[in-house]
Amino acid sequence: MGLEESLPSGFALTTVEGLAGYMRKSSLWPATFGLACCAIEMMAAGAGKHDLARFGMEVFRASPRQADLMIVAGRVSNKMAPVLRQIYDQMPGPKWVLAMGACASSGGMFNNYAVVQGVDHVVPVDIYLPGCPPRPEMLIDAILKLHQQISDTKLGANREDIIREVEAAALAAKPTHQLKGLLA
Amino acid sequence: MSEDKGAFGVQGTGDTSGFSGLVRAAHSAGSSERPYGSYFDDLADDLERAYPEFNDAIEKVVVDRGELTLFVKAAKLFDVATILRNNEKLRFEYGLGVNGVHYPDQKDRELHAVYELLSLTHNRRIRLEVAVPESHPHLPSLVEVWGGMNWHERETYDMFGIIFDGHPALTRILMPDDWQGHPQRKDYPLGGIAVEYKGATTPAPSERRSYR
Amino acid sequence: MSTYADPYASSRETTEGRVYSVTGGDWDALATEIGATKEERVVVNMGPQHPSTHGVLRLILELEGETVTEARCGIGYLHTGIEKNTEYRTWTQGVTFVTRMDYLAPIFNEVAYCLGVEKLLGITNDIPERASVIRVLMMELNRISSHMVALGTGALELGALSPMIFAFRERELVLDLFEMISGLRMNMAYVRPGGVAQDIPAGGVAKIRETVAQLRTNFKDNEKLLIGNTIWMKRTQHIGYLDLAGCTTLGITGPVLRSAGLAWDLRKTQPYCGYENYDFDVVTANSCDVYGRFLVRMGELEQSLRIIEQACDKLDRLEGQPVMVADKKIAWPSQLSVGADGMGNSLNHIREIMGESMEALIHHFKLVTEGFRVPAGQVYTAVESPRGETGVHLVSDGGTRPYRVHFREPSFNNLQATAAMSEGGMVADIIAAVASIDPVMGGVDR
Amino acid sequence: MSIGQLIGMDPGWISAIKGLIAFVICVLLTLFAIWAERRIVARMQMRVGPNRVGKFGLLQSLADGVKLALKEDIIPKAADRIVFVIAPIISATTCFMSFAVMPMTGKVSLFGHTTALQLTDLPVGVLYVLAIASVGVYGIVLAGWSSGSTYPLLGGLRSSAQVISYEVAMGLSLVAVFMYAGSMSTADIVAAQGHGWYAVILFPSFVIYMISMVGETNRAPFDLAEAEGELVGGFHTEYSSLKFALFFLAEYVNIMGVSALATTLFLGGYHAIPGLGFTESWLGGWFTLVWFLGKVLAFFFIFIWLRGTLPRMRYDQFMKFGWKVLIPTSLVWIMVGSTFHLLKMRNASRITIMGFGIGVFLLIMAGLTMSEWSSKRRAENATDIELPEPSFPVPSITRSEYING
Amino acid sequence: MHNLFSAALTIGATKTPEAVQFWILAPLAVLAAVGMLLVKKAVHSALLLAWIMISLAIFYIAQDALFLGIVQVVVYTGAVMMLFLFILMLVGVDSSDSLIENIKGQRGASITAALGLAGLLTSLIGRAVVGHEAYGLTVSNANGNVQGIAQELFTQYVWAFEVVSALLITAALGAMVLAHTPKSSPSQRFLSTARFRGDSLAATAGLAASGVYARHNAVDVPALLPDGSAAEESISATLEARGDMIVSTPFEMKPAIEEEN
Repeated sequence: MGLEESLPSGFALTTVEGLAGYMRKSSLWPATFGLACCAIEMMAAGAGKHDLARFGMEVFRASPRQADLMIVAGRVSNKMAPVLRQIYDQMPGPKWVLAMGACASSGGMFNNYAVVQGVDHVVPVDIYLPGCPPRPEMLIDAILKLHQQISDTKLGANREDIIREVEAAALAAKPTHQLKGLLA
Repeated sequence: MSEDKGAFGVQGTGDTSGFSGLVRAAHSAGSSERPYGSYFDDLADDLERAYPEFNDAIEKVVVDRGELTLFVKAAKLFDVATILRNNEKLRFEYGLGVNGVHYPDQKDRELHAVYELLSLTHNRRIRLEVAVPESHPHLPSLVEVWGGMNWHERETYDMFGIIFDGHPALTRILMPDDWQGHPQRKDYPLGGIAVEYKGATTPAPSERRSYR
Repeated sequence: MSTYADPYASSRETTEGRVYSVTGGDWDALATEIGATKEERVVVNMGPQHPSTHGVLRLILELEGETVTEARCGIGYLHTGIEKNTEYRTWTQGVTFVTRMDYLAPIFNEVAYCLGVEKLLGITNDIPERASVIRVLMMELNRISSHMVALGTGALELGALSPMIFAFRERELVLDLFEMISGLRMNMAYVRPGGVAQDIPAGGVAKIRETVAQLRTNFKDNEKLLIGNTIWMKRTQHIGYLDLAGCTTLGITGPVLRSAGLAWDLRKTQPYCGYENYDFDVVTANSCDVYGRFLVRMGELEQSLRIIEQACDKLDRLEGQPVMVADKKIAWPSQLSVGADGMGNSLNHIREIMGESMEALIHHFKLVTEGFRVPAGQVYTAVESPRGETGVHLVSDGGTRPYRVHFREPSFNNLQATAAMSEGGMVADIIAAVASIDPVMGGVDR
Repeated sequence: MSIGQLIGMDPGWISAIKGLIAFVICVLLTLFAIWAERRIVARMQMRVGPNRVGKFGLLQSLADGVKLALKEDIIPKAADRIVFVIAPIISATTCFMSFAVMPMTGKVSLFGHTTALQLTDLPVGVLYVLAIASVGVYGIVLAGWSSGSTYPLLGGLRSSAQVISYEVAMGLSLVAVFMYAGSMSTADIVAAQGHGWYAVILFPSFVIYMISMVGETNRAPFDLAEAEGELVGGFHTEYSSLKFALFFLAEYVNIMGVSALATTLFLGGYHAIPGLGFTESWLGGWFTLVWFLGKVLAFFFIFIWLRGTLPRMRYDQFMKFGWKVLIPTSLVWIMVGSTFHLLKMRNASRITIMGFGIGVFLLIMAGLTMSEWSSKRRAENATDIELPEPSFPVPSITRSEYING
Repeated sequence: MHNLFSAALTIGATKTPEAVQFWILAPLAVLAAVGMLLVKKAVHSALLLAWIMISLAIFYIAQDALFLGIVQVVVYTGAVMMLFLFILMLVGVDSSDSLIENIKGQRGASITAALGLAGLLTSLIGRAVVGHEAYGLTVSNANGNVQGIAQELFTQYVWAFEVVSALLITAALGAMVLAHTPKSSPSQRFLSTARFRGDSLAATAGLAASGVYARHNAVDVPALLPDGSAAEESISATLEARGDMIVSTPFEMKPAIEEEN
């Protein structure tokens, strides 16, 4: 990652965090990763009526090397999964993944041999967007929520602290199979 | 045949969600008798005239719901197709594609290949159906008759495992090359496939979740 | 190849501080290739993730300089297994699956499928006229929205940014109508076996007329941007040549076939849904090239508007007539247009279904969960979709679910022309040629 | 005292400050230009465009730059490491260098020192700009080569061929300017346009320059090197982070550079447009900077306009256009233009000049007619390809009305 | 030799900034020149050559020969650019220099040429320095550098200038004639028409794409035929001819399903 990782914690880091977060969310370039129906709605979101450009996001980059956000728009087949992963790997960090639509989030209605049951099997997903396909407004909503997430991201030492905290909390939590309640 | 399983391995329940066993008897239509009606009589006559071995090659003629289906013997398929295309009276210039249907309970006729043909000159349609045993699923390729059959045959091979002899490169078209089995056969489960990428695998839902 | 190494094995080796090394693809192969003196040819892989491949088409090109000597298509990256999925659902639910095949032309998939089911059921002649008219109306609206995407993305791939945005403006207008009529912008599952899901809302026809008038003026913008533009003409004329003989043996239908001069349109030659009652022309070109296909599509937009206007007139005449087949064994008992929400879910309506009789309740339950039975047999029905003949081969075993559903997708078939249209041309011509085929990978791979 | 001499007398520190000013103007102009392009293209497409970062989204390009700088820097394994790093640096440094000879203002007072906002005035200033441009291509070619990947290589080859060919056309279009101005120094050329802009006097040169400047900067409709539809990103496909930002910067500074050169050579440089000359005397020398920037941005608007309107040309058509249309045209124009100039210098009578002009016009018309004839004849003679009938039946065409053909 | 050196010193009285520049650039240029001979990759070599050219240009400019310096950049960097293209297109992207000499008598010829060049340079410099009184650039730049060069070129040396330009044009034309092979590559229209007029329709739909596997999907792996063997057709003939294929044995199918039933 960039320079900010080498900064010590404290006031300087918090300032950098705020600034870097703001810049990153303000210039979130999506990769052109259209797969199926959702890709059309993604294009519609970039077109006149909805205009993703307002958020500085009309710069759909064809090369993953220059993209920040992978919008997985559509069903991911088993044949596509390795390609998807390769493109994700080609993106430079920090990078985000938006699973657009039911198919990318969970396989959707296609619970069959061909479709990966949720793109989170292949790449880590930052935000899930339901819908089949989600309307452009929903996509913009998801992107704005992701913007919030990005601008709140901690860096360097602060980030490590958070990771540590989350891990500790996860270790302390009761495992699912021990949970008792209505479902059990 | 093995019992069909749903995506999450549900077995033996009265589940109507679609995931349970789908052991069903398929119908087989009886042969139709003349007159077939519509343009079908003319067409059959023309074919008989153009193709002396008609009775030998055609197993049965079915006219159902206003559509004509010729059940052709696998060995004669190529000849019938060529005649259908070339004959002045028939002129089926368009081979619209081939499609497989799997009937697991028809002994030695498990795999059917269904060809839809279209004549632009006479504005007619016809369907050819060929049955092959699952143990020896070989059919002559029709790419030399209709070039556009190429991908359709590859798809049918991919999905049903019917092998079209004479096809220039009968490789999988929709599934990856290292895929096991032919997914649209009736004995192939609907889901439950692990994802593999870069050598890493994610187990299928049926193996990960406690649905069993 | 001797220098081959697993492209993934060492993909993230850290070397100097924050610099990472990631392999760049087929470079090894390319380097040795250019090095070889035998032929100066390069094999280039385009896709499946590439801006001009209409989603996830993969093209493997062999280039000599900028000339394409060999083009291969790799498909299947969007294979969804829809045909298999439908075997596990009722006949009615099948509509929701098939609508997602060719996602730019969902109504055509639905109509083709429903016509097939109706043929199997033997109720083709029982479909109310109003339902047929609405189907025609929706199909033609859909043809406009689909052609708009074809023209827009085609222009974008040739480097023109604005026509795409203009095309999407028009498409949005049509999608607004879809939303008004069916509640959804895409993948509507609006056409059902026996009719359509619900009637056009009050005031809908007037809104459609309004939109048609607006579309008619808007189309001129696109024409002005492209027709007569020297660069556009040079990029499309005499490019991607495919004559009638090629179309015939490859089984190519739709605008590509019509660009070769043959006026074959199922709406005219084998009418369905009452197309014989509409007055429209089949648009053809004889240049067999990308430009011809572009003009055919532009012409079809105009014809679609004509059909829509006639359909609107018919709808006015058929006001208040049913939109679903009368047979209660097929039509759902809930009248979807009833109730405050317009979806038939009002309390009174449910009380009526529930309270009338146990029989009615059981019937409703059976019909919705298990579905209706369809007599055994097989049919093939075809409609003229924006890309050509969308055919459905349906096999029923007499049960409540399809035994086999197969779509003869025009995109799947037409894409076979890629090699013929591009070999001998330049790299940039491939883009134009593929765009003129207008493949939708959802339809190709299903 | 001429501007050139005035600049020659600058002490070192003034030069340093002027260099800094020029650099800052370039960078700010670029940030503004990227924003302006996105907003204007959006406007042409009935959209809004970036409006979230800063007032009217003015800081959008700054956000892009900072974000890119904060990104992970990837060097592909197959890349040639050193060259891969050098390439964007070459691109980003050379693009600024051409601004050294651009006269941006008339006489101004800078810290009590009377000078002009032009870093230096070379007697071969315009040649210097061409030389810098030819070094600048190295950035693109090396980037394409060193990435170790197919698309960048093709993009790099395309763009080098393109820039080399279009530089020839560009250089030829400038010859007439040199002849009329009698100098290759930018300051002198601006001064020589006191009587009339060369855009009017040397209209053919102006047109040729305008076309070749779009080709030279790899911009739509000539953006073949980074043809997104074909080559993904062209030469910068494998670049990420700050290195990509450098290419991005270089592209826009280059556009500004060729626009500034066009302003200097054809639009009278920093001088006010005819009829508004009083602004210079009333508002002082610094106001001429406004005229200069205004003209540069007008050119930039043309770039945006082209991008918003036109499809991309094909590589071979583009090269053909450069070699078979632009270069011969400029050669002919040089001959015609120089003859005019000579006639004028020799004080030839008006009738002689008119006669010559009409003669040339007739010759050109005759040539064009001939070529049209021959191409028509060729088209008529071109018989259809003679091949056997296909071995399969083909449905016959019954209809004969077509919408084209 | 000493005489020559001192003469050079007296001609251009080296001022301090120029000296600093010289002592920075000159060693770099020499290093680059040496490196040019030693580096393995042809592109690196060309790159170093370009650097030398630019250094020389800077020297010229520092010596008040502004026009010469700029032209040096325009002409030579442009030429080196062409060299680049030739290297990329002909030699190959990644190939290193072969150390085997395959032109007979190459060494002898090159030594002779080098000696000849050295002799030429010595005589030229000697003629310029020894016999004549050098008057420096200040004098010749009196009417301006560009004007001075133009004066010389188009008056005194006009004959030589024209001869050289004629020679260069002839050489360029000759090279074009020699290199130009009238390629009769058929048009797309012809190919597309001919495609459907052949005897076989089997390949009219294009050839099959290469294999796609979970771990490898590059263009160099063949797809598999029903019997599990590699489909040779699915790989570009170019790759195949060079043996650039990956054998697909690791991807062989397990016994097909039909045998289970």
